[in-house]
Amino acid sequence: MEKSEYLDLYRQMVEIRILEENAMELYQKGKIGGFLHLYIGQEAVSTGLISARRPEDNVITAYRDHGVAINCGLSANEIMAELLGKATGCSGGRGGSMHMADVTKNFWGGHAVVGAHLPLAVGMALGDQLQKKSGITICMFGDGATNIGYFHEALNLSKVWELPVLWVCENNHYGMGTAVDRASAVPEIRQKAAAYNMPSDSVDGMDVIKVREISERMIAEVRAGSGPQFLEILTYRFEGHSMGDPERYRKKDEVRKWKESDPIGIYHKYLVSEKIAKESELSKVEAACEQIIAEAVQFAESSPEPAPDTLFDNIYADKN
Amino acid sequence: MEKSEYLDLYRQMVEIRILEENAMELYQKGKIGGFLHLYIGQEAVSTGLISARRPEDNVITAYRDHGVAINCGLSANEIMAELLGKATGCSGGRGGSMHMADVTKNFWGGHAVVGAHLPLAVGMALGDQLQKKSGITICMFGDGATNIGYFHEALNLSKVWELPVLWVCENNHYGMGTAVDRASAVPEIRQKAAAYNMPSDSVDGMDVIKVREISERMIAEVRAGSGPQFLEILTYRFEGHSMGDPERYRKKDEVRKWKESDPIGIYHKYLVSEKIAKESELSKVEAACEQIIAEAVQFAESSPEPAPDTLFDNIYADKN
Amino acid sequence: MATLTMRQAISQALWEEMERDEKVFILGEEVGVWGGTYAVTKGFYDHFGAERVRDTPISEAAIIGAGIGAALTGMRPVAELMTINFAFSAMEHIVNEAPKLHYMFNGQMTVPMVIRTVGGGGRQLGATHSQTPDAIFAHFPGLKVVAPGTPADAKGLLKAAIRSNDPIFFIEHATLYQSRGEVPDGDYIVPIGTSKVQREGKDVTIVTYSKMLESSLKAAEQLAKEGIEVEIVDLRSLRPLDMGPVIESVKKTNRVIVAEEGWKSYGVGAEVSARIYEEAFDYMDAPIKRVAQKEVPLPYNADLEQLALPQVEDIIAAVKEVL
Amino acid sequence: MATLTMRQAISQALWEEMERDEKVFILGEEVGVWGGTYAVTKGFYDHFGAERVRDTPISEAAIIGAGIGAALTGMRPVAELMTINFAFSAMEHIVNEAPKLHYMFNGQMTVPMVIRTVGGGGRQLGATHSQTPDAIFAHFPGLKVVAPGTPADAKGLLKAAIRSNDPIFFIEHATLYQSRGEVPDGDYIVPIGTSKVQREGKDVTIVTYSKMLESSLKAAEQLAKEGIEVEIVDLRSLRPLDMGPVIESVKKTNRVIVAEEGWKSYGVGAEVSARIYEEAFDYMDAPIKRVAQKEVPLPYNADLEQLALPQVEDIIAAVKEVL
Ligand SMILES: Cc1ncc(C[n+]2csc(CCOP(=O)(O)OP(=O)(O)O)c2C)c(N)n1
Ligand SMILES: Cc1ncc(C[n+]2csc(CCOP(=O)(O)OP(=O)(O)O)c2C)c(N)n1
Ligand SMILES: [Mg+2]
Ligand SMILES: [Mg+2]
Repeated sequence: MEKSEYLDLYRQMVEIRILEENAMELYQKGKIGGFLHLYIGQEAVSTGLISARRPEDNVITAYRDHGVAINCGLSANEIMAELLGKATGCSGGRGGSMHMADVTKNFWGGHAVVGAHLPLAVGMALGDQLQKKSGITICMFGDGATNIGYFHEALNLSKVWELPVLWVCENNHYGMGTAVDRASAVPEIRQKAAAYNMPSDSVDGMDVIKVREISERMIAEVRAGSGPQFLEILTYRFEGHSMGDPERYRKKDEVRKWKESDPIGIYHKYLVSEKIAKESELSKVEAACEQIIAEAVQFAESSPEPAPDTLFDNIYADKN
Repeated sequence: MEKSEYLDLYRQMVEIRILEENAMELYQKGKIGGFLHLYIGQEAVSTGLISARRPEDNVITAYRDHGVAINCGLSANEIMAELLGKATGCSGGRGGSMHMADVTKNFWGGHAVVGAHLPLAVGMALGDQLQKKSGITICMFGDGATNIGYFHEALNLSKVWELPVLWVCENNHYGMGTAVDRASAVPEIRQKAAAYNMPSDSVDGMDVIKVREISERMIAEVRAGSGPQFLEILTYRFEGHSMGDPERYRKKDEVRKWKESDPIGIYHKYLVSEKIAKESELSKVEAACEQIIAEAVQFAESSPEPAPDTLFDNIYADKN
Repeated sequence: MATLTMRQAISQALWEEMERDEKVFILGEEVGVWGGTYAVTKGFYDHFGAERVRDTPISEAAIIGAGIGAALTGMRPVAELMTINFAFSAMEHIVNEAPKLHYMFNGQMTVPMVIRTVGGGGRQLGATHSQTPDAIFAHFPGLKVVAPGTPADAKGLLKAAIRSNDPIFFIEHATLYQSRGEVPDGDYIVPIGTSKVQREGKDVTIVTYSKMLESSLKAAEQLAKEGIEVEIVDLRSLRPLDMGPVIESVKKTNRVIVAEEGWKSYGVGAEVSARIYEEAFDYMDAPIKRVAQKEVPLPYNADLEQLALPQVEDIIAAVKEVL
Repeated sequence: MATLTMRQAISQALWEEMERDEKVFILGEEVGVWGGTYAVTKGFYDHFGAERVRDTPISEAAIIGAGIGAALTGMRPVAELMTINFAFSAMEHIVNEAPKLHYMFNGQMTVPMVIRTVGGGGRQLGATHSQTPDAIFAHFPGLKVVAPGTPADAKGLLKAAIRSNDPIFFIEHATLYQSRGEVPDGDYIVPIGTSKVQREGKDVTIVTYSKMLESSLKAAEQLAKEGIEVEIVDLRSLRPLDMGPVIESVKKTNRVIVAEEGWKSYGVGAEVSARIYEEAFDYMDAPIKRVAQKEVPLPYNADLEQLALPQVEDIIAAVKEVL
């Protein structure tokens, strides 16, 4: 990677972190409604993963999608505006936190029903293949999602049809308040891939470089025609499942320990110790991100609400 | 096994075969309606399996259920009457071919939606466990059923809760017209058990003794508290999927070859060559079965239709 | 114009659309090698190949979900659910994914997909396999629900559905596949969301669709012998629901029957009845009668099943009651 | 008699039934350690233990399916679906298994199960998470569908549901959990399938249930100031649907509004309206008005969402229109 790319990964992670911190505040002020699932702690996962994709590769994920949106190239402005439900949001204020997308960037959302987007990923990979497009489809989901039937049907079908899908499980050790081993018969999620005869691997999701490397390899293999593959990325969310989580299911101590492996801290240290960047350069990136997000909040707050007479727009695509 | 038990297994298999042949004929005459899925070729599977259960063990299966019903101790009379939709049928003529049951014998049906009964089996095992009953639950399903989400959710949950279930896949190589490897990412179905950390085994389903032996072992282990286990039984259906199957998906030759491994023929030879029974004894069993089924047809044909004024009975269990 | 069965008409529409537009493809259980459980896609696999006529595992959610995904990328999938009873196994994708994406993402995504499925009772398939729950799918904005009653409409509506940019739930009726009728050749299109007067009359209006159109036509013939002139309006689509021709007819006859095969409660007749009163209250000379399935899971026994299903005689009786 | 929130009333009913009958147990997502997503089962896990308060994986079909299975063996499961939107992921088991088994096997099997779930919009959860599709569940004979509107009814109906031998789909409303009311202590039972007059009046009848009962009561108070006396009939159960009190009220007022939160088309109002005309045609002085959700997937934006949801003002306006 070029130095600029290293720095850009850092920028993305920091931008996500600050975006999320601001979102939390805006939620507490009542400016964001609905459910809000933060990506704090998991920034290295999608940053490493998506930085390895080509623009023509589809990305689709669950409701914990703000970070993924940043990584796919959406602006903080349109993300923040979406969080505030404004007309300038990436989904015009209709989608909210859980439903961010920008189809022009091959970012297909943001889906709120656990596991239900996995069959969609199968179809997207199929559609591209039938149209002889070179993109692969990267489908992200949580550990909890691997217990629902959609997961099973989607993985099986992707293999039976040998489609170019990279299945990516973000194992953050909990589905809401349920620890992985209380919900899944196999604690190591990648073991499930064996039931679909699918190559699999796993990686430390707190280390963006490791995530990047393994993603590069697997994406290349899938693109080369390996059929679907399965990647488990081990990570942790530092905040509650969504806002208002009583967090009775885990010890403060456990959270504290994981926070010692802050993916941004780890990467920061790496960049400095490997002499890729100086402290001062990283500070500059951080300041720039603060600036971007401050402007995004400003942009979102001053953006107009969707006009009431647009309520019935886009229910159907047919004009008549 | 005592000699009488050996002979009884033979009786069950022959009784199923003759029952099915008669059902086929009655269907062609228009006396049986709906879908009719025959068990011809698969008799050794449920005969071996269910002969190893205790009366308190639950059995639940899919729509290919006539044989299972015989093995669970239902009379040919009430099965045949059910096929003809008569009031004397085991389900009072409401269920038909796909919905045979006798709860007093812990035979819980006969379920027509592929895979949908698997979650029920989880609950039955749980219910028995919570009530400190000693029975285990034996759940049978086809190879095709292992691709639907219900399979995944049920197997996972049964393992997470360590419930006493024996999962039994009757792999007859096709789900309707779809060969196993055209529908399943893994051709050997038992591989799927690995994704649930579940002990598994497989057995030749044309050999009733082998099926019996492996079933005895696995049922005993499940009863002893091993948690759920998975058994794949390899078999073949000699007739079409249901009546009116054009059978474009398999070669006549393939069918012919499999018919050389007729489970009744194999067992017949075994009994004679091992000197467990004489030809004449087996002939007597066969004649008795012919008799039983002839009487069953007679019984069914002469039984009354359900009274019209019973149409609204049993929609709800509450009296008000 | 040729006389075709409903099966042939549907098959023809599919075939012609696949010839016309290579983005159209089929996926579902037994659509390929088997030739379609109801033989609608017989010959398709050999002609169009395994790429475009795709047999699937028994995975209803994945069938519809994959259809949605392919549609998002620009394909025009025709996803087949072997029967409407298996739609429950793909419910999330039918009512909560396909119809919501276009709106929720502010028009960025479109789902030009047809879900073909087969409903109806009367074949002794038992309670889980005999349903006509069409109304519940029509409850969801974003989805279009179509259910033709004649071969010509089946062809014209299916073509319109395949060319539509919206997700369409297309309900065929198993016991109509053998019914015959004149079907226009070639590019015959029936716009989705248009009801049609299938028989003119002045005494009573029967509002109906799908299988019950056939029964209503039979009832009308018998009633005609007694001098009662029935007008029959075929809804053809349940969403969008075109009440125009219904209201027009009602204003003429002032008496209405709604005939449907599904259960009465919370069924199609409820909505149609409510709408008629909303739009033509002053024209009603007698309360609307709903002819529908009795509120019971359909039994296997043939006599009981027929007792539960709405019959031609039930329609006749209802007509006489409102006169 | 104590004043409780709806949440407390439901929690109390569950708690008391679990104390009373050890066959009652709970299963669902986050019902245990978390204490229930809506805190209804807070404290249950510690008190009743992991055996009877069972956290499950995210496997809606298995949750309901396992509930059915346990019920078959004699247990009385209360299976929780975190929201009604996830019922689509268990649709087969809710509408095609639980309600059919008793009939299909001729009474051999019974399914004494309660499915508790939470519906309703108004919390900016977006199109897939904000639905009130209650009507579609009420379409299926064999199932009972209950949706209380007051804390007392919530307690009494939930107790009745747990003691019933039939599968019951019990719909709570997320924005009613904080509503307060008098709740009888101890064994208070409200029979399932009984509508109730919640306010008496002589000018107009509002038929409603669940959240819209609250809105209707508010509308009635405002209307009372203008001298309009509204009678409110709360359905409480959608199946069985008790039309008795509705018809009685209609015969008195001769004017009717049906208010529901879900979409209008093929909704609860359609059935209620159709039934009223069937049973009291001659008493109707004006066409029935349905107040319901606009036919659009609910948007995230708060203003747009409220624009789509039926408001107190909509009820008031409708009442004035029928007068
Ligand atoms: C089908 C379905 N069931 C339940 C929910 C409620 N729910 C939302 S997120 C969640 C936990 C998901 O956990 P996981 O997949 O591990 O993702 P994470 O939140 O950890 O990123 C649950 C149960 C849902 N949205 N969809
Ligand atoms: C959910 C669902 N989808 C489709 C069907 C139609 N169907 C009935 S049997 C069958 C094949 C099942 O194959 P398998 O599980 O291998 O059982 P077998 O018939 O071979 O015994 C199909 C697709 C169904 N009953 N249920
Ligand atoms: Mg997780
Ligand atoms: Mg099979």
